[in-house]
Amino acid sequence: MTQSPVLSVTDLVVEIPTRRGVLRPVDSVSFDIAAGEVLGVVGESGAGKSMTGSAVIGLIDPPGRIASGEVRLNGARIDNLRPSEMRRIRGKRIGMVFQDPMASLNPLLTVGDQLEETIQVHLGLRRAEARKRAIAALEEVGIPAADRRIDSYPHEFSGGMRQRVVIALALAAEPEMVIADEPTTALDVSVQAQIVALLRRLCRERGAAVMLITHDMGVIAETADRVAVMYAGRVVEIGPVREVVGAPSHPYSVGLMGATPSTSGDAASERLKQIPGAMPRLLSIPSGCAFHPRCPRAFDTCDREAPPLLRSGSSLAACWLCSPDHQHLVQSATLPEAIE
Amino acid sequence: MASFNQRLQTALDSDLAFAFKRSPVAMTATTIFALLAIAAVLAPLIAPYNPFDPATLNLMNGFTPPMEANEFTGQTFTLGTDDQGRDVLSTIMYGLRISLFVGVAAVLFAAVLGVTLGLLAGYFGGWVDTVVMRIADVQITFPSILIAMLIFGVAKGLTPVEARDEMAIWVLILSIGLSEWVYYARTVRGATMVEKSKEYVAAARLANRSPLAIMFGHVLPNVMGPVLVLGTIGLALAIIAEATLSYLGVGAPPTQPSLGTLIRVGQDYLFNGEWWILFFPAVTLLALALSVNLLGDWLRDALNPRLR
Amino acid sequence: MTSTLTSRLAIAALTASFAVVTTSVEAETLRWARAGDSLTLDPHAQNEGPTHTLAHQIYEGLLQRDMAGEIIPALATDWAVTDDPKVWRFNLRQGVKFHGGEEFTADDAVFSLKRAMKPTSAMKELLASVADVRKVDDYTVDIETVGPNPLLPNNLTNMFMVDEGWTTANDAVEPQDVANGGENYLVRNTNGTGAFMMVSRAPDEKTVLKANPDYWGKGEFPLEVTEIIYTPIQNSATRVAALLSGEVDFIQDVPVQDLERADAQEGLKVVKAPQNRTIFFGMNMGDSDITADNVEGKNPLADVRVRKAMNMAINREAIQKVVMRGQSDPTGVIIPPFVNGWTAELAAYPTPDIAAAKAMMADAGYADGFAIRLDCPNDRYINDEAICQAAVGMLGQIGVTVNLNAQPKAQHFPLIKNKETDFYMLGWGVPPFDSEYVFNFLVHSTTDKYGSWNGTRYSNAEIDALVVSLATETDTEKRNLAINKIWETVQSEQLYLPIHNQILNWGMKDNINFDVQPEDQPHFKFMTFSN
Amino acid sequence: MLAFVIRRVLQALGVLLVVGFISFCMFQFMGDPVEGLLGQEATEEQRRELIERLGLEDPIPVQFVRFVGNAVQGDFGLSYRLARPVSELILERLPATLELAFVSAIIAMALGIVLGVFTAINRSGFAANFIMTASLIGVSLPTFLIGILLIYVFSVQLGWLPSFGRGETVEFFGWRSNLGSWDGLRSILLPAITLGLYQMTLIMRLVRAEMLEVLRQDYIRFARARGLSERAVNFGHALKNTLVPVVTVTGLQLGSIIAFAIVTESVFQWPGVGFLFIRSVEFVDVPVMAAYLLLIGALFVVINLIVDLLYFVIDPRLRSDRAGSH
Repeated sequence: MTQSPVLSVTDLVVEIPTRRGVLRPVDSVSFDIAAGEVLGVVGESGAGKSMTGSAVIGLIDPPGRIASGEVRLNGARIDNLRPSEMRRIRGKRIGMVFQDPMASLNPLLTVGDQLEETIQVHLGLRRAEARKRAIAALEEVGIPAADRRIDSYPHEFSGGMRQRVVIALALAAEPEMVIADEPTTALDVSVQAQIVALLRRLCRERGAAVMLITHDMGVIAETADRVAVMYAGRVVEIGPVREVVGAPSHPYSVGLMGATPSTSGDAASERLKQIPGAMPRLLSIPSGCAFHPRCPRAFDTCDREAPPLLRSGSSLAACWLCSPDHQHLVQSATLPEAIE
Repeated sequence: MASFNQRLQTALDSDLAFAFKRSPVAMTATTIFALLAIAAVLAPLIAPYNPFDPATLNLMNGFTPPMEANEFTGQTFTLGTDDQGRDVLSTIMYGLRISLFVGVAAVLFAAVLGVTLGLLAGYFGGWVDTVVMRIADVQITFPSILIAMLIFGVAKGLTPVEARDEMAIWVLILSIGLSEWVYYARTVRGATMVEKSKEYVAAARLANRSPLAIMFGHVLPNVMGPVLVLGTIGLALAIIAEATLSYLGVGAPPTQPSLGTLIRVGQDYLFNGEWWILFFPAVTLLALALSVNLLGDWLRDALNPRLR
Repeated sequence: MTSTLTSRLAIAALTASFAVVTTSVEAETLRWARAGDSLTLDPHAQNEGPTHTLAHQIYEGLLQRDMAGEIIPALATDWAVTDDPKVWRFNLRQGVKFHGGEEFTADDAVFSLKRAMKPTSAMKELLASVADVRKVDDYTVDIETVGPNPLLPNNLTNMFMVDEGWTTANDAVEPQDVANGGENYLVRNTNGTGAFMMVSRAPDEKTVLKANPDYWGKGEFPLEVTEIIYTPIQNSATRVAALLSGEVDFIQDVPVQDLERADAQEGLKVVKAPQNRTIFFGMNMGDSDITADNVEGKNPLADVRVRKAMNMAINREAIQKVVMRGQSDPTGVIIPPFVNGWTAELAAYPTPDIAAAKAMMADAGYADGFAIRLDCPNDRYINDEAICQAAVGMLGQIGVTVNLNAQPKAQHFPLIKNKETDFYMLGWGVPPFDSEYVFNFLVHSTTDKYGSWNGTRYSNAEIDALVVSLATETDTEKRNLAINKIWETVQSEQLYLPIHNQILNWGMKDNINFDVQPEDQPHFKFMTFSN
Repeated sequence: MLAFVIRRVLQALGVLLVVGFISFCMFQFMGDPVEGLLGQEATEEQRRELIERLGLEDPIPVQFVRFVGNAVQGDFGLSYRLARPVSELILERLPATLELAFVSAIIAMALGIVLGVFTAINRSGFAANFIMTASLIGVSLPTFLIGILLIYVFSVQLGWLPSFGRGETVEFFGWRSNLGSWDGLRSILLPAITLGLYQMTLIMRLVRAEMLEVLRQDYIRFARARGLSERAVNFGHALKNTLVPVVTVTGLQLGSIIAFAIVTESVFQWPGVGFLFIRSVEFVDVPVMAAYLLLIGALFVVINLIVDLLYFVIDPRLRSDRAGSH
């Protein structure tokens, strides 16, 4: 990829100070997303996917904060902007779609109110024009009779329709970048595919970069161009979708993919059955590679030193197994034990 | 859902105790409340005088300012004396006793009545629920002060004059308690209806446990958290209600004054410079109600998992 | 803190006195407050102090009491008993006009007196001795009584004159039927001959009066007040606050504890005078057993030694000093000094002597004392409840454990009238200034006509006969001897435990010259201002 | 919706009947109106006559049926004390109480909502914590004490505001109002603050709690994610969603504002119905007391009804749900 990325995240660290110590839900995360590209971010709950998304759009709830690293939007840093500047970016240059369409819409305001308000804020249009624009936005996301439905309240829409409204809202100001945080999880299986397709189509058409956060490998397989796998706040593997899904390098990715039927996401409960144990709590992240207590192929180095992202085919994986000299590592690591 | 005991245990182990140690407000409030409670409970032992024994009073000591010698008798009182020559400090301690006793007893009465009715209404539903909740609706139509005045009036009409002084305290408890039970009943009823549909209740029912055993053994522990918070805040409300009723002259008798009675008396002397008769009881009442309110407030936040 | 407070006070006082200076230049508006409001404007419908106070500003009687309590002419210029000792003749003032312009004549006087004698009138008891009222000519009226009644004028001071034509035209010949919730035109409309006329009135809230430009008494009375704004303020703390903050100019009942403050405040003063009212305790000494005590089968109060011991235990001076702040006149008899029959001897009271009192108790067989309930009003007399509380402590010292039952007057008084209390507080005023009035109500045994307020159950046929004889005894000396004899019995039997005579106080702006009227009846036409 | 309203009205009538019976019964036990009416010097005969005329010797059920029958026609009889129709007395004084309640409700709501939103938004700030703690003082101080202290400071010491009464009133279409003159406005200030303080702290705490709850909602995050300004988020979105429970509680509190006016009105000598009630209790003026309790009951029922209807206005979900299910 030669063109400069729309979004570039480098060594991002998010910290939450609590009375029992500082938590790091996001730890040294780096990735790029190019225009028109869809990056899927996968992982179990609590892996730091959503927090990464929140960090990008600058919506981390206090006392959480970005401790270090950079977030660049088309080359310009946005992680250190003042709140008012950041607000002008949100919605205008970065749109966001949340998991639950019912909870994402204010139940007391009509769909039109919420659309018009967003359009007016970002595009500085007068009310009448904003309304036209809002109707157009609704039509674009496939709401029938949009000119009538615009005055309806959220509860008068079905779940899928609501999520279309949410997408219309996120895209209303034609952002360069869209973060979709589990956009299909709360929906019926029957409409999940439609929504994902809609999102992908609209972003393609506008050339927007998409960060698609999900734990549904089926959605990733169908939609994403590249995939980042997160575990305990870190990116453990990132690469083209075919490679990460088809031939994962990191043992965690292997387990994640193996647990997921390739086409549908309705077996979420089954996932990771192959990997014993659960994700560590943020307070007690194991030393070295955070995955090593669960890793079937862990060896001594793993609990001492955290692996950097290492090349593995066209992907990068944070696993000592990908180190060209991992055989050597295994041996040298066992040596001291032997001496003892 | 974990049972209340477990939850309380966990809470005491970690969050509640931790939050308590970390909250200067909660610590201060508890300290103040404890001091006032001790002063009240031990009043007969530690109070300098017994203000409830009229024969020991010397009227000539009346209106002695704090820490000043009385012009007729030469006696000195830490917080001065009231219009009858009663030592204000002792009177406050004894008054505190009445205020606290009425408050705690009224809360207990309201809680027991409200929890029982709420459990019954929530568990059995149907006409029991309808009757209890309609009574609650009518009851809540009247602000507690009016209900209390109403009960007081009726009780006053029904009891012989001789028994009124002894009755007054119980009537206060009854009237304040009766005006507050609705809140417990509504909370418990709602929680009970939720609990009732859970598996463990169904299991207990299948095991042929009696409804009473199920209600008190299984459902009750799970609704104790909100009841505890209601009770604490209710205690402050009851103390203020008692003071207001006594202030309006339908509460504790003047020969056995509660804090509200003392303030009613003291108000008459506010403009002429005899401030201590109003000031000390008012500050004590404020400290008592405030410390209980602060505790209740803190407890509500601490027991609310979402705010943790 | 203190200094700023003082300076603020000084500023407040300055502005207050400044306000006085500016207002007293021409129109004198008097802002007047007291605890209660007038109950009705119908001048014959209520026999009650505050009602009469307002009525006195608007209406007048044939005669009136001045600010010193002396009877002076009003709508009658002079009066005397005629040759027939049962007939009093009143010569009426000529050229007097009602506020509506009607002239006051003998017809109005006859009509008014007859109206005051109608069944719905509250004033009819005062005219019970009247057999007939006759017009002699346009300005002369005769009143004939059943027997000779030397005290008739005393009963006419609150007997107001209304215009016959106006009253009849407005269909209000019968006074307002208060008991039956009646209503008539006079309840909210006035048409008197008095120095002030009604401008507006909201009961319990505010009443505005203005000077009557055609008042007959110009030149006879100062008439400096041109407008009266009357606001009842029941809460005593609020009432004092209103005076202290300069929102009112004159209040009728300053709580005793605030007298000093009000008096000391720049621009304010308090004037005092003994009131025609005595406060005392009554005891059921007539019944053989009583319910309010803890003694079975006996009535401790029936023993005169117990009553004397209780009398001796009461420290009247302590009550005066502490409870009343000096604003009372301790006494040993239940009438104030201006009442005919009072003597210094009667009014003497024992010095408290706990040891002697205890000895008398032991003598009577109550060495260990007894318990009894004391019924007490809490909204009627000055510091009534505090006096009762003080008595509880004092009686406690001789072993009498007193259970205090203080309640509003509406609940307290029926206990006395229904003979449901054995130990109670009562205050008694004597509007006719004669002991007979007291005996009729408080000493004579309870019968249909007499003793309705005698809660002692005392019954002595000899005394009863003496009391009855007073009404028709025209020989003053013989009458006074009888009065004296009755008092001697009352005192030796210790029928009552007298405490004190109340002292009235009025708080007002410094520049007001106004004496306290012994019946607590301010007549504002007498008020003057100095600058 | 019509069925809903009818059901509520029927319920309300039931409540009122019960309330009427209670208020009527209660005063059967209190005091003796005869003494208050006749005064100390009345004769036995007068007393007997009066008892008969007032119907005080009839059995209680008979008296009650008579009472209800008259009440339905708006006739609560005549006040024993003032000898005037009770309905007239109440109508005369109701504006003063309603106006006081209205002004204190406005003060309580305006300050309560502003402070509630402030403390919710600046949840951990020093000022917010201070206000929260101070608000507890407001809840812990009895109303009568607040009134006395306000009079002491602002009337007696500073001399800024009147300590009693309504001051100058202006009449608008037969409604005597304090809001038409400077003097009237000054007069209503202290009593309204006294009466409103407790409600203000309640509303403030409620708004804060609800607001914190709402601010956790996804649609607030989404509104932020759409780049709306903090003001638009806090007031346009969060506050509106906070209002539903606030309206309920405020509505219900209005009833208790009017009831607590008894204490405030007697401290400030405010000539309203509460003051009338207290004076009536002293004189055992049964018709006025009974009518007053019924009035409070009726007011509460009406307020409840209005609150229910307000729900429909505020919350669109209810509108369609109700329309659908009834």
